[in-house]
Amino acid sequence: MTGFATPLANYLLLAALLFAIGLAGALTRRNAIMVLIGIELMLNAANLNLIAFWRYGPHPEALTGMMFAIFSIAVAAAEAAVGLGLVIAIYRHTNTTDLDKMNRMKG
Amino acid sequence: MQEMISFAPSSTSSMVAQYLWLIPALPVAASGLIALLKQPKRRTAAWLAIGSLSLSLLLSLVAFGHVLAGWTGGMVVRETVNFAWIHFGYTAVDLGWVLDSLAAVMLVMVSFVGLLIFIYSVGYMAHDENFTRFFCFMSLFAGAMLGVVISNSMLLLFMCWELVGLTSYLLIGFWYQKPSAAAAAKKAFITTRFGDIFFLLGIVWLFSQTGTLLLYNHGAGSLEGMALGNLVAQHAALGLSAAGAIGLLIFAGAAGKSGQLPLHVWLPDAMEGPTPVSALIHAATMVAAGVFLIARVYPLMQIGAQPGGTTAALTVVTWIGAATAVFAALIAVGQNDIKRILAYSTVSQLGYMMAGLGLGGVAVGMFHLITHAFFKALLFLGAGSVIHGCHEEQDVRRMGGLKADMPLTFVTYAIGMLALCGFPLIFSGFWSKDGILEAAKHWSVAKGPFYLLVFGALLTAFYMTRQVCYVFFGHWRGHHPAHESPKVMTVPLAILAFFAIVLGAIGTPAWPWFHAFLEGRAVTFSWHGFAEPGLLALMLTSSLVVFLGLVLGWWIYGDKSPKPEAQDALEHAAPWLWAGLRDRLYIDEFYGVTVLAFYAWWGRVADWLDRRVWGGIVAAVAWIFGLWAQLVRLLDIHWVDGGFDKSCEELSTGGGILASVQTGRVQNYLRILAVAVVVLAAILLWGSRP
Amino acid sequence: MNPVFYILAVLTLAGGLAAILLRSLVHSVLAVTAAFAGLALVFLQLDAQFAGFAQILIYIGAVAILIVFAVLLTRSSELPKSGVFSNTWIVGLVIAAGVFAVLGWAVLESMSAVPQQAAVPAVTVHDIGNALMGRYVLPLEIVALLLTAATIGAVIVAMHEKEGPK
Amino acid sequence: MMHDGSLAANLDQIFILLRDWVVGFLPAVLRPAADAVLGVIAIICVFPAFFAVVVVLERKGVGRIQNRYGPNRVGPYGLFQPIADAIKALIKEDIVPNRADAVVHFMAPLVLLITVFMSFAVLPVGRNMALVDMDSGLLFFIAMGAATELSVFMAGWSSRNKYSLLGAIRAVAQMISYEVILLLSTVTVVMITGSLSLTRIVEAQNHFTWILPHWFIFTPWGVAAFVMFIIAGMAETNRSPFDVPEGESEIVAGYHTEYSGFKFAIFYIAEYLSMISISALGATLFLGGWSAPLSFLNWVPSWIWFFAKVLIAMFVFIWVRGTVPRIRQDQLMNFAWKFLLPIALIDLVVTALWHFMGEGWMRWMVTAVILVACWALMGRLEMRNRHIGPRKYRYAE
Repeated sequence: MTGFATPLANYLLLAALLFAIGLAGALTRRNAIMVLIGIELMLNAANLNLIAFWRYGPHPEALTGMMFAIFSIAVAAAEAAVGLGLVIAIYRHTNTTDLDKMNRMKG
Repeated sequence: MQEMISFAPSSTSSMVAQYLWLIPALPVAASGLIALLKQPKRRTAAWLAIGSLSLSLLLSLVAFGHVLAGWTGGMVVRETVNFAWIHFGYTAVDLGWVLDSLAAVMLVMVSFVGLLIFIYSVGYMAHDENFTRFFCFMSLFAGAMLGVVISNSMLLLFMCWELVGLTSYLLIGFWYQKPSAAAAAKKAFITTRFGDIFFLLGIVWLFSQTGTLLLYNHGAGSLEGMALGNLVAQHAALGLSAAGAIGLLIFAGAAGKSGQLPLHVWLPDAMEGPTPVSALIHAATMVAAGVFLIARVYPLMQIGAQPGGTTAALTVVTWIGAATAVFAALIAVGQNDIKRILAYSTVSQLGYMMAGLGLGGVAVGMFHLITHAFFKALLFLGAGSVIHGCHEEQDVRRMGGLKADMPLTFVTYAIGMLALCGFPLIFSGFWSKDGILEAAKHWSVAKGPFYLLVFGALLTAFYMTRQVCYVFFGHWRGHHPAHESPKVMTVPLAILAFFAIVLGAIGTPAWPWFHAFLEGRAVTFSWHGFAEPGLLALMLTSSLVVFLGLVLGWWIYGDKSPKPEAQDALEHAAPWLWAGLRDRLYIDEFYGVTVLAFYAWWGRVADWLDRRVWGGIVAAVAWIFGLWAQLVRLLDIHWVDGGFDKSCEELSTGGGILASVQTGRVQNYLRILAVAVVVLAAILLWGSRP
Repeated sequence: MNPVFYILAVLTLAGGLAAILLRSLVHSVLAVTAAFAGLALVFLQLDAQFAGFAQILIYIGAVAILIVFAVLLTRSSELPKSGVFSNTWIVGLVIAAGVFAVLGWAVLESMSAVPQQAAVPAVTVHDIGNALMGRYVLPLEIVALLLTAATIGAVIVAMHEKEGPK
Repeated sequence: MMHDGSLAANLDQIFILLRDWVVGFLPAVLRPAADAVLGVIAIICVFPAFFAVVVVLERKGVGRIQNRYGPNRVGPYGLFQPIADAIKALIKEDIVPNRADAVVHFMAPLVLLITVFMSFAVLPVGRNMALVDMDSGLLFFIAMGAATELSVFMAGWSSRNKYSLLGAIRAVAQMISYEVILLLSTVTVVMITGSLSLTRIVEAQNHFTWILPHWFIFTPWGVAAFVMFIIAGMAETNRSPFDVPEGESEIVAGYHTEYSGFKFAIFYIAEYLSMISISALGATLFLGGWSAPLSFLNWVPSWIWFFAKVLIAMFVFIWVRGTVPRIRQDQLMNFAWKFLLPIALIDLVVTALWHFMGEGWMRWMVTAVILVACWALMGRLEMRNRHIGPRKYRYAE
């Protein structure tokens, strides 16, 4: 599956766009779950960056970027589990997942 | 204990000496364990105490055998294990233990008698709810006593000495709910402390002179050549050498423990404790500790004496001993409490021992100590058995005719009594007392003690006869009929009785095995031992004295059981004398009007000082500070608080302003985060532009 | 120029956009799954097989399912009356645009600095395994611990007071 | 066995030769693409055909087990039954419930079918006959398996039907639970061979002592792993006794209740294909893939062995389906998490032991003893707590 010569910049731009999309999703949607989805997207964008830099970096055999990506995937899974758990717990107490309604912590 | 062993430096000392510390350590450990037990765990407690003490007895026998083997090998065994406990500066506080003939004999005696009494008290204390506590104290006492016996360092000896005193206090006041018991305990404690002060002074002096606390340390100890030489060379007050003075100080301590005149007052009261305690502590072992102490430091007393002559210290010891012997015997005649009679006889016998030490050296005194330990323990246990059988009745006038009800007790008691009186040839008491009398007879300084001691012997025989007549002859004058005691009590009696007889055999003039053993001489059996000039005559006189006492006692009290309320026979004859005897020659009263009165007066003075002088000063200081505090309070309220409140308000308002940023909406935070990232990244990039 | 990359990029971006634009939550989950898949393929195209398959396994096989369950448990699958976008959605959009602008600017700025070409790295799964068990063993253990803790935590957090975890 | 000119070798490599011959006509530029296309076509043709065979086998086999004839009308012995079924499915009406989510409802079976087909790509069907010999083929396979769950959910959710949704949720939960077991049981093999590549794994088993093969199933840990693998495989493919998601008695037909006609046929095919793929993987991992069972049978073409083994595995599936009754949902979950998972983990440890203990009968003893002991122990425990175990039926009183 080796591509003939896609410049690194393209991957970085793709990552940036994906990150922006994720951020937009996290910032604009009401539903808490959607925010989590947006965050997942952002994490994926970061992973893409890591992999891309690993691929084009001076020492790919050192596997640093790859490892970083793999670990971040694992961490993302954990994050999703806990986040969704929290969402469910919150839903149990206040029958909603609407973030605009969740402002108990207002100072 | 581990480091003790690792400290132990002397490669010469044998395995036995190395592990000698186990003998006291076992009972102490046992008492510690028992202290952790719950109250109802009686069997466990008893087994722990008895088991540990029997182990100690075993080890003691081993040690004794070791010394014996060395002696028969023809050399004087004295093995020490010493180690430095605390170092400070160039000096070190040394502790250590010694194994020699003296220690060995005492070890066996203490652990053996102690074991018998432990077994006895299983029966005697069977119905006491504080059974476990009792055995805890008892084993602690046994451990401490054994410690006293083996200790080779003045300090260790003093520690164990005080521990012994403490346990004695605890056990006398064992039935603390009885006010008399509590008082007796206090009395015993304070009186013995009084002696111990002098003892401590002696120790300090000795340490300052010799620079070592060890008694024997391969020639460097304070009881060995060089140190003694220095001590005797220098002169203390009134013509005493330093050695003698120190010896007397130590003797004061010994007198306190051994109830010598004038510190004997606590011992009769100590009979408030349970009878096994009286037997173990106040007849056999603890009171003997004083005698043992003198024997232990004998070189100190003896140094500087010409051959055949004596030293001032020893003279003092002798006179006090003799005086005590007669004095206590006199009082014993006038007592009606079975245990008090025995207590006073103990005091007088201790007097004998002291006199023996002063007159004839270690062996004589110690021999009487050992024999006395057995038969006096026997007598006390017998008394306990009697009391037990008579339902806690202690007044001899309310007993009588028990030889039918309690035959075993009677027989054993009679044996003990005869031994105490020194009934000729058969009983051990005869030989040991005879040794003392002989020594007194040959004493170069004065004949006084001899006559005193002979008179004491007469009295002894008399009051013992009186007691036995009251208790065992005549007819029953008590309330409930008496009953024989259980096996666990009578069996120890039998064993003790056996020893009360046979022990005499090892100290006869014909075969003075004991003396030889203590002094490390060879011993041979020869009838010529009796052939010494005057010996037979002396034996004859002393026997006659004893018979006289017995006959007199029987003639006066005989088989006629008088009414408890009736006057005593002697009271008829000489009321004034009787009153004196009954009231213990007014010693307590004397102390009351002198010592106690002085203390009370001093207490009042101190009280007045406290209230008026010191109290006044303290009150003044308190008042000043109170004033100051008021001042500060005003400052606080009007100044500091004001400022503080102000700042608090400011803070809260500021917090309110900041809080308005906290919308509580996740997305706001996210936005702010993102904006921050954007700005930072922008700054970074702008800065890094070429 | 390589068409594969562009196809994949379009797929991924479309997935992402659909995810945040679609009104039905389940649809957006499916869309984001598509984005994940596209990204996985991009990884493959970057010769990162292991990462790619791990991506598929974890994101499509686990995270997506997790989200779906969350959606069902919170009854978010039916559309809410009040719109799906928050009241101040425009602000969020602007900020996101700003972020993208800065990132893109950074990328274009550093275009000259970073290498645009590189040889295909000869890295096998074997090497990855060795690295995981060798240099990165401590991080691996830590991540394992983290996952365990996260699982337990999630169960406890989501657990209903009375009945067990769903 | 190198590719010399011998007849056996040619027979063994016949498909490769065929492909090369065909591709030979094309210009060099298109050859890689052509290779791929041909391979895909081959898979798409072969496995459905195999599926047809399996279906007949199953229906007749289950018939025998249940003591009836099974299909015997269409063609000799009813051999053409699957063709008839296919035609029927194609000409039936394709119903979409009107409140259903049409797009998702349509996409679900496609996604399922595609993922299942993709998983075949890495299976070494014969000596150097894997379509793509990936370095991490096993991981790819598992990933594809994971992807099917989503399609199941899509199917269940999109057809607005509580039975479908329930079935889907059950199915997904069950799949996730048993995927763990599946993964762990395969990891043992990876631990021993030190590679995720399926061809490499087969090569590792293609040795013989005397005439006996070195298949992993002939080792203690191998047996344990294989048994767990088969159980997990059945659960993954929702086969009886783990067919709770489509239990007719409770929820009409699970997540494909609302499917009919061709879409249903696709589900049907996909289920059987995933079954085949799982058993193919099992054969590859534990039964030595295409390697011969006895050394002197090496001349038989490798692909024949492969398909024979898959067929045997399939037969096991059918056999179990015919005999074992369906188990409850809670029993199913408990069985996965409280019994299989611990055993699987222990099996990992045991495999490590096997790896480090070195040659000799010793490691056989130790590993076997540990495994049996653990199995017995766990069994006792579970039975005592009655999480799994005999059900008590209360007859009508």
